[in-house]
Parts: sequence; C-alpha cells; structure tokens
Amino acid sequence: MSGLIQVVINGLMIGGVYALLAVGLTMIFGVMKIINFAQCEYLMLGMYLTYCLYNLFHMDASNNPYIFIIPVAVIMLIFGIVIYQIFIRPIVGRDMVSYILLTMGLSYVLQNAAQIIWTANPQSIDTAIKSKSLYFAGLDLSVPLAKLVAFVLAVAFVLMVSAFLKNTDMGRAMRATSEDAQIAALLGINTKQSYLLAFGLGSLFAGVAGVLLSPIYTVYPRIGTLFSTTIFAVVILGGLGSVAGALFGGLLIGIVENLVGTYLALDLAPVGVFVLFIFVMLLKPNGLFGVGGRKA
Amino acid sequence: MGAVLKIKDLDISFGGVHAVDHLSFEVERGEILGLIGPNGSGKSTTVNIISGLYTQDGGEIVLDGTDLNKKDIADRVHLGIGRTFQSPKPFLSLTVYESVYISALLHNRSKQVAKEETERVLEFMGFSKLAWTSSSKLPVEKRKWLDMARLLPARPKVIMLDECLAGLNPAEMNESLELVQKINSEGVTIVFIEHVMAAVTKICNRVVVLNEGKRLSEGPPAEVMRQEKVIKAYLGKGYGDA
Amino acid sequence: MIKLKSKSTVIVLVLLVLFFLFPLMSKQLFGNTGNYMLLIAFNIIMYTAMGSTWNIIGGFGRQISWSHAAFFAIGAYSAMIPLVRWNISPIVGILAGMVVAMAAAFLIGFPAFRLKGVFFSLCTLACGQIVYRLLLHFTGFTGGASGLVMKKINSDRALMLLFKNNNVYYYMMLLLAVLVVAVCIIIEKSRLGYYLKAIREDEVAAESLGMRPNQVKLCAFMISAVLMAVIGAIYALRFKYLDPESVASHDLAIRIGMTVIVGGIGTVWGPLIGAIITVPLLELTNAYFGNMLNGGLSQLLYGLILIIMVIFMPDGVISIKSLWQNHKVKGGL
Amino acid sequence: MRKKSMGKIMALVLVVSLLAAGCGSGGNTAQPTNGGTTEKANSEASSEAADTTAVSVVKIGFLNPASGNDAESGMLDTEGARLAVKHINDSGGIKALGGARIELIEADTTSDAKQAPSVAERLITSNSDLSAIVGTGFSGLTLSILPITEQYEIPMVTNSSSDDIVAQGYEYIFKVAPLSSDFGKLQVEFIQNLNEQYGLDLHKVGVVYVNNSYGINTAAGVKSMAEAAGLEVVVDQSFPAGFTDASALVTTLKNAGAEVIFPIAYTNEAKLIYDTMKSMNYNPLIIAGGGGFLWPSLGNALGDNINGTISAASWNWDSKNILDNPELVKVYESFEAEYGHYMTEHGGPNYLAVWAVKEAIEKCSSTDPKAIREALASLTEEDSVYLKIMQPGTLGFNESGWNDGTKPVLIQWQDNKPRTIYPLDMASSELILPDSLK
Repeated sequence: MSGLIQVVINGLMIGGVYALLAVGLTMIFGVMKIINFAQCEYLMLGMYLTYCLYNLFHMDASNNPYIFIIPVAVIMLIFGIVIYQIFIRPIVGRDMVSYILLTMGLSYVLQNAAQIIWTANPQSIDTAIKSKSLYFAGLDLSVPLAKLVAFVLAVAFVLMVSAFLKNTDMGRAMRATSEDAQIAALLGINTKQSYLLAFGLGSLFAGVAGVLLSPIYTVYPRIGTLFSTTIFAVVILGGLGSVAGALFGGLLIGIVENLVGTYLALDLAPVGVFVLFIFVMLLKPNGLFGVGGRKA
Repeated sequence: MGAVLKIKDLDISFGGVHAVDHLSFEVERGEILGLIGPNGSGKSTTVNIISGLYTQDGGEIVLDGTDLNKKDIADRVHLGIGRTFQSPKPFLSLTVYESVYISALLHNRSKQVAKEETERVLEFMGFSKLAWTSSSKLPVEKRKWLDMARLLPARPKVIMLDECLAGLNPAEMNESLELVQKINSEGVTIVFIEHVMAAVTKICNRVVVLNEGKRLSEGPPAEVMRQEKVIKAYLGKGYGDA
Repeated sequence: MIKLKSKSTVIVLVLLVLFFLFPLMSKQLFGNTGNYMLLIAFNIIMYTAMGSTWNIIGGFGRQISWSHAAFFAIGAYSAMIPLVRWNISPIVGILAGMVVAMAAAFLIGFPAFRLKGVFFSLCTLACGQIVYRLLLHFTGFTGGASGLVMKKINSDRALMLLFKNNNVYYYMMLLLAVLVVAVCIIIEKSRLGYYLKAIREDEVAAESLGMRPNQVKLCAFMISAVLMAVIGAIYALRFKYLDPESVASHDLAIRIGMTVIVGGIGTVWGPLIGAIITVPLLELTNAYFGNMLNGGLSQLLYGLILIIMVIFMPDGVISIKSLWQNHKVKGGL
Repeated sequence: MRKKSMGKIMALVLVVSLLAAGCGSGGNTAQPTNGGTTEKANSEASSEAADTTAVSVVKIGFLNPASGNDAESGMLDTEGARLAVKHINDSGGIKALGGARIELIEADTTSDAKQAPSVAERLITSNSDLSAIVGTGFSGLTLSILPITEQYEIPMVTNSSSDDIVAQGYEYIFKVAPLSSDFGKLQVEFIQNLNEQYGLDLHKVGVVYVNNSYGINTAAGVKSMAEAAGLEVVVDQSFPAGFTDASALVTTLKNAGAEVIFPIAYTNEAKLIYDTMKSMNYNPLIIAGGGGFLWPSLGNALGDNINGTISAASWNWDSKNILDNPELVKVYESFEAEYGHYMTEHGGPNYLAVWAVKEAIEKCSSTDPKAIREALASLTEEDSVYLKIMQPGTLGFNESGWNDGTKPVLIQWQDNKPRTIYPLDMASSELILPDSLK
C-alpha cells in the first residue's frame, strides 16, 4: 500500500514540475492560439541564468538558488519581450504554419547559442537541498524537498496567474483576446499588447521554473527537449489556455507516468502518457478544463 | 402541393438558454417561406438544427417523409437540404468555377457531367464572366451568391438562406431577391431567414414569426405584420423596421 | 496559357534529366567529391519524395501531421527486420510495410481527425512518439536503440535488393520520387484534391455541401502513409543501418514538414524546392561550421536561416514569384 | 505563369546549391578554435597522389559528434585524439616519412545516424589523401559509417563499444575498446570477492540501464553473468534516455530490495538516480557500467556524493600498466594540464587510436590506406610504449578487427576522481568499503 502511495506522491511531485512549465506555454497558447516550440528552451535559459548567478555569488552547498527567482524572472520577462518584438511580431496574424516553423527555428537558435556559450557539458549547482527530503519512517514514505518546493510554488503561481487574469485590466484584456481576438479588437482591446504580454509572461514563468528545477536537474543546451512533448500534452490535456487545467493536467500526467513506469515499464511511461492524452482528446476535445475554441 | 419539410416540436437549449422552444411549422413545396423574428429569437439555431450542425434535444424533422433525426449533415444535403451561412464562407484560394465544381463533383459520379453541371449553374447564376476569378476577389454580395450557387449542383429540395441580404445596399438587395426568386422558379423551396421586412413582404408567400424560440405567428406577410404581438415582439426588442 | 505550361514542363523535364544523368556526370563535375555530391543528390530526391507525400495531407488538406516519421520508420523496419532476422527478401517486407503503414495511418487518423488545426498536429505528434517508444521498447524484435545493421554485402543479389553499387538505390529513389510527384499532380487535379482544398479553405462550408471531411482526410492520410513507407524501405536498404532515433524521432517528422513549408506548402513543386534548399543548407552549415564554437554554430545558423525564411517568405520560396508577378489566377482545369 | 517563374527558381536553386555544396563539401576557411583543423578545401590535395617518400603532412580524419545529444562525450573523445597529435608532432612527427606531421581533420558527424554517413563521405572524398580515420565513440554512428569506410578502403579505428561493430564482416574497422558485454563478468566477479573478503551476503542485484545501444549491450552482459553466478536479478529495467524523473525507477529498486545495483546512465539520469536514492534514504552498493559514471561532469554534478561509487570502465587513467610506466604517466599529467580534468575513458582510447595509426604508418612507411590497414592488423604493443596504454598493457587486433587482448577495469570514485581498484593486478588504490556495508 505505502508503495502505491509513494508512487502517487512521486507522480504529484514531478507533475508539479510539469504544471510549472505548462503554465507559461498555456498562457501563450491561450492568448495567441500558437504553440511556442521554443518554450522549453526558455526553461533552459532560466536554468543557465540561475547557474551563472549562483557561481557569480560564489554560493556553495549551504545555499539554495531560490533567492534568484525575482532577478531571473525579471531578466526572462525582458528577454521574452525582446524575442517577441524581434521575431514574433513580424508574423502575427499569419497562419499556424508560420508560427510552427518560426518557433522551431527559434528553439534551434537558443539551444545552440547556449552550446556556444556554455558548451554541451552538463552543469549543475552545488546545493544541499537537491538530495534532502521529508522522510516519514513510519509509513516509509519520502517527499523530495526540492520537488516539494517546486510543487508548492507551482500551485502558488497558478493561483497568482488566475488571480491576475481575473482581477487586473491587463488580465481581462488577455482573457478577452484569448476568447476571440477579433471581437476583442473591436472592443478596443489592444490585442498586440496582450500578445506581447502573454509572450513575456510565458518566458517569465519558464525562467522561474528554471530556478526551481536547477537543483533537481543538470543544465545543458538540450535539457528542454526532455520536457517539450510532455508539456504539449499537459497543456492540451488541461484545456486551451486554462491555467487551472495546466496544473491539473500536469499532476494527472505525472501520476500516470509514475504508475506506468513503476508497474509496467519505464520505457513505456511516455506511451502511457500519450495514450491517455489521445483518449482525453477523443472524449473531451476541449480538454479537461477547456473553454471551447477548439477550431484553431 | 403539400408540405416538403415538417418541423415537429423542435427543442434545444444551451446551458440555461432555451434557444428553440417546442417549435413546429411546415414548409410548403415550392414556396418562399420567410422565417422572421428579432435577434436571438432562434432563427439561425433552427436552421443549424435542420441542416444537422446542431443536434436537437427533442422533436422531429421530416423531409418528404424521411425522418432526418438520425442523418448526419452530408446525408441531409444528399436528401435535399441546402443552407447558406450568415457570413459567406467562400473557398478563398479557389476560383468561382472550382468552388462550384467541387460541389458538382460531390453529387455527380462522372467528372464530365460535373463540369457540364458547373457550367450550367454558373450560367444560371450569372457567374459565367467571373468563372476564373478567385473567390477572394469577390465583393460581399457576390460571395453570398456564390454560396447559393454552390448549393445548386446538389439539386436541393429546400434551401435555407440565412440573412442573405445583411450588409447589402438596396441595389444589391434587389439583385439578390431576383436571384432567390429565379432559384425558386426552378422549383426549389426556399426558407428565407431575414429581418429586413420590406424584402420579406416583397418575395415571401408566407412567414413564420419566431420569438424567444417559440412560434409567435404564421401567415401571409402583409397580415402577420399587422398583428399586435408581432409588432410588440419587434418593438419590444427595439426593432421598428422598414 | 498552353505555351507557358509546356514551357514549365520542359524545365521540370530538364531537372529530371539532370537528376537522371547526375551519377554519370558527378565525377566530371566535382572530381573526387563526386560520390559525396551523389549522396546529397540522393538526399534531395529522398526529401522531395518525403515532402511530397507529406504534402498530400499536410499541404493540400492543410492538416499539419507530425507522425509521418512513424510511417517512414514502419516502412524502413518492415524491410529491414525480415531481411536481417530471417533473410526474407525486402520486396516482401516493402509490401508488408505498406500494409502496416496503412493500418497505422487508419489507427492514428481515425481519432486524430476528430481534432482541428493545432490540436490535430499535437495529436499526431503524440502518436509519432508512441511508435518511436514502441520501436525502442521491443528490443528483441527491432534491436531497440542498438538498431539494426546489415551484414557487409559481398555480391549483388537482385531478388534481395542488395547491390554493392549505391547508384542502384539512387535510381530506385529517383523512380519513387517521380512516382510520388506524379501521384501528387494527379491528386491535385482529382476529386480528392479538390475535396482536400475545400477542407483546407473551410471545413464547415465543405461539409454543408455534402462532403464527409474526415473520410476525405483519412483517405489522403492513408495514401500518404503508404508512399512514405516505401521511401523508408529504400532508405533502409541504401544506408544499411537503422535506429529509432534517426528514423522515428520527431526531429525527422518535423524536418519533413519543414522541407515542404520552406519550399511552399500545398504546391506540387514546393517539396522539391524545399529539399533543394534545406538538404544542401544542412550540409553547408555542417561542413563550414561543424566543429566551430563548441559545435553550436552550424545548427544555430540553420535555425536563423529558417527564421529569416519564415519572416520574409511566408508562403515558402516558391512564393518569390509574387515579387515580379501580381496574383493572377491561372485558368483551365 | 506561376509555373514558368517557379521552374526558373528551381533550376537556379538546384545549380547554386549543388555548386555551393561542391566547394562546401571541403570548405572551411575559418580557423578552428581548437587543436585540430576542421575539414580543409584543397583541390590540389585531391589531385596529388599518396606519395610514400616526400609527404610533409599525413592526414587523419576524426569523426565524432560535436552537435546534438552526444556532443558532450564527442568532446571527451576529441580531447584524447588532439593530445596524441600534439605529442606526435612535438616529438618529431612520423620518422619513417622524414618527420611528417600529422594533421587531424575533424568533422562533426552530428548525433544523427542519418547525417553521419554523408559527413563521413564528405570527409573522405574531399580529402583524397586521407590516410586513416579515428572515430566514432558511438556504436550507432560508427555502424552507419562502416559501409563507407569499407567502400573507400580506409581503415577506421574506433573506441565505440558495441559488439555488433566487429560482427558484420567489415575489414577496415579496428576496435580498441573492450566489448561492453565484458563489463558484466568483472562486476559480478567483484561482488563475489566482496562477499568472501568481507563476509557479506550480497545476492539481490538490480540492473537498470539507459535504453541506448551502450546500455542494452552492457546490461545484457551483466545480466547473463549475474544469473550464471547464482545472483538473483530482482530488477531488470531499462529507462528512456533523457527521462525526467527517477523516482519510479528507485521506488522499484527499493521495493525489490536490491542490495547491489548495476546502473548504466549518463550525467543527467545518473544525477536524478543518486539524488532520488538519497532522498528515499536508500543506499545500495552501486557498481555502474561505465558511461556517464566516469565523466567529470557527473563528478561535478554530484560533488562528494559520488565518492564510493564503483564503476566498470573500458579504460582508466591510473591503472598499474600506466602508473608503472613513466612515459604514460607523463601522458595523463599533460592531459590534466591541457584540459583541466583527469584523462577520461574516452580520452585514453582515442589517444591510443591516433598512436596506433601513427605506428602503423611507421611500420609500412606509407600513407596509403590499404598499406596502413595491413600494418594496423599486425600491430602489437611492442611497436611503441604508447600502445601499452590500454589495460592490461597489450595491443593486437584479431581478424575481426577487435583488440581482443584488452580488459575492462573497475574504478571507485575517491576524492572526486575515478581510481582503479580491480582487478588487483591493475589496481592503483584500495577499495574503500561504503558505510552501508560496514
């Protein structure tokens, strides 16, 4: 029994990580109706930023990287905006195909820029938290601390974002844009601005995720590719542009992955995820928290 | 004569909204029936149900004695239901000819026949000169006519025209109305969704007035439009029209 | 009109002849690097073929599919496994592969086509991943990640489709590519082609004319899958080594689509142009910049060039024509 | 008319690109940022025949991934080869050819077996005076290149491990590294010794390996050996390369009660596994199957946590045969000076590979690939001290082209460096028994 509980806990923890990554993607996705294939490269950059800052301040095992959340977030926000202005803006309003090709190219560029700067060798930060955990001897359960932090902050973020979307003018503008860009424009909403914002925030979240994941993973130029396909599944599973959906989807996929991985075969864990994904698509094409707008 | 299309007790609601509320009416063969009513009275919803885009919660649709309930959109087209959309839906990158040809292909085994059919329809709809123009180059009224033209190769029994006058100037309206009558004169029954009353009174033999998803009244346009409740329904909704 | 048409056909024929004679000319043209040029030409032809098959569903019907690497892999493995494991002629394997690919296309397409646009794309991405993982997992059969390798060929065995001279495979692929392009030309002017175009433009309108879009799409999807399988088989025979990473990974799936999009999606000649550009581009960046700056430079440039292309040639290189020619619509059917 | 213009474009693009690729095929004008030179365009070189007497430069091709997933270990391979070239040229080049210098012509195979063949073909055809090739470190890439080296009859010396490489009947391939399946024998043997020596009863073992060519082959070896030795394999689990979560894996191992695990993984996966084990305070004896467990980057990633870890290695820098030999000691010292980390399992064999080619050329005093192939086949460690660098200090290729004398060793991470601990005649330091076993 405790075995099963442990598996579910493991699933929840990694699920939190997925959710954290998915929030940024789903935001861009919801507002602009495009998949940003470069999203996970933002994560990679966030991790490298953390790595650099960590070494810049000569931190060692006794520290942990979480103090860098704010600076990294700010830098990544600016980065996201710059990227949007340079690459995305010229093609706003084009069909899906252009976005796919462009963001693909972007991910190539970022990956290899990183390889040029930091080489292909995995780097990692020296912090004690990476292998700490809450251990319940009685139940023989353990919860890895770094992941727990990531999980909690992921949830916190999701709440903050939904609050932002509900209660601020910017947020409302973005929601309106995601409902129907044309009508929003008619209502005098500056959709271009919403796009810009969505893209900036998307990269900001990826950056924060980068900070939170830096104790758990080593960082190397292609680390993003580990997550990309799963994250797409999470976003669609949760429902177009639904932030809560991203959280739920992330957790669900995390659990399925661990159940299949533990009781069937690790190699097949991704298969389990994608099969689940396809089933949900068929039963609930709008995703679990979907709000229509399926005809993309 | 007799009814070509029978709508019995049709009912659908979205969430809380009871869009169509136990609606029943019949369409006589060869007539032009005006389906009118203020915005949100359920006209378009009714059309969407009849054409198979939505599935009703309850009620029957019978075309020439065949029950359409179990039929999908394509089946209904083949059985003789045609419809246009409020905003025209041209195949932008295709020419006028190709747009009609596609429809012709769908309803003719032989390509040769399909081509002849296409020629005929273009001729009939006055598109012959524009045949090789790209749909994307057409002005809005012509796009609406192209939508109608595309329906003809299916040899429909009933065509439902959803606000085919919206956004047109008087001259274009008249042209459109002539086209509609021309199609009707070929023996095609027309269901004419509109709220430009002048047009309706001009070409419709009969109108059915909807309000809040219910049938409010029915009869020859002239007398229906005099009825207290009908006027109220419109004025109530802030429509004093034509 | 007629004159122009014939003119363009002449150009295409010239190209065809060029490709046909290339194995004979390459040595004279490029000296020692002739064989390498031949390999590039082979890749151009292969990606033209792959792109064209993808184009049937991805271009004409604008259903962007990321599962075509899976069909390629299915074809490749169906030819290789019987040959390596039981010494059965690839001819049998190719036929089997076509059947399997068609079945796979049905299994993938049937659910996937219930989704639209981006969602369809991501669903196919997931399906492609499933095939990739299965190839990795069933090691005993597919060799898993260690891949399948062919023994050294010491003598030609026509029935086994094993030839020492790679030009044989060059011509096989060329023939196949011509065939595929021909199929595309036929489809474009066929019933199926028009239905696909209608779906691309407005699926709801198409359905309201009495079309069953999902049947049309599924049909196109299966045709394209079957052709893709054959291409995969020839690839396997030519290169004599297969592993899931190189034939089933979604990098390949994306590269196939990218080739078409760069050239001009939904056009018969887009894939050819795309292949003629992207294949040498990859070689050039690799040759000039391969080992520079920690090995990052080549791919970086590749990505940058893609981005620039998207921004300045939204409809692919084929759209350059619009620079000196305003959109006239050609007549005749 | 669209067609007309489009036809133009196609014709133009085709010609341009082919010509471009033509010069591109050789071309690299830019100076490399590193030891070797990247591929050079040399039209005159292609015409000049391989002359045995008056050659000033001997060209050795070097194929390894510099981009993509495998770029990291590609780099580790490169270091060894570059150092060898440096040493050879500094010590007066190839005597038999009047002190000809060696030029290492590096090409990036990428990590894609689709791309690798054309890179190899380009390297060979655009350098017609190429004498031999060193590479690659990856079975998949090597296997995809084999038909080409065979076609051009150019010997290739590889340090990739898969048993398939020398099993396809190709004649121009030489494999210096031990078979990955040999690792298992050593690992199992070691456990049995432990049990005797320290009176332990380790019999429940778990084999977990990354699902790639290297992982599968190595794991297959250790499984069969373990079963043969009467050990109980309680977990036999492969995991996808680049998985994001080790908890399922570790949970399985823990629940199965594995006392010893034989992991095969690369840096990121290994880090995940270690951290997760620690977080679930599960401390089995780890006897890894090489790969990432020998890389400096894992040492950095795990810090002190890595100390105590045992791993099989196809080569290690401080085995007896090296420590007892001042010449070879100089080699790894200069390596550390050059690259700032210990000489890796990749560095050593590639260093050897280049020397092997060099000595072969000395033997046949010719730059003709065929002659070099024959010379390689008859090479022994007696031909040069540097050929003694592989454990146990022997070199000699059998008819399949495998250096069958070579044996893997076991290392233990001590003070963040892998030290040879087994077999004892190769050992440079004592095993430090992990606390969990005391």
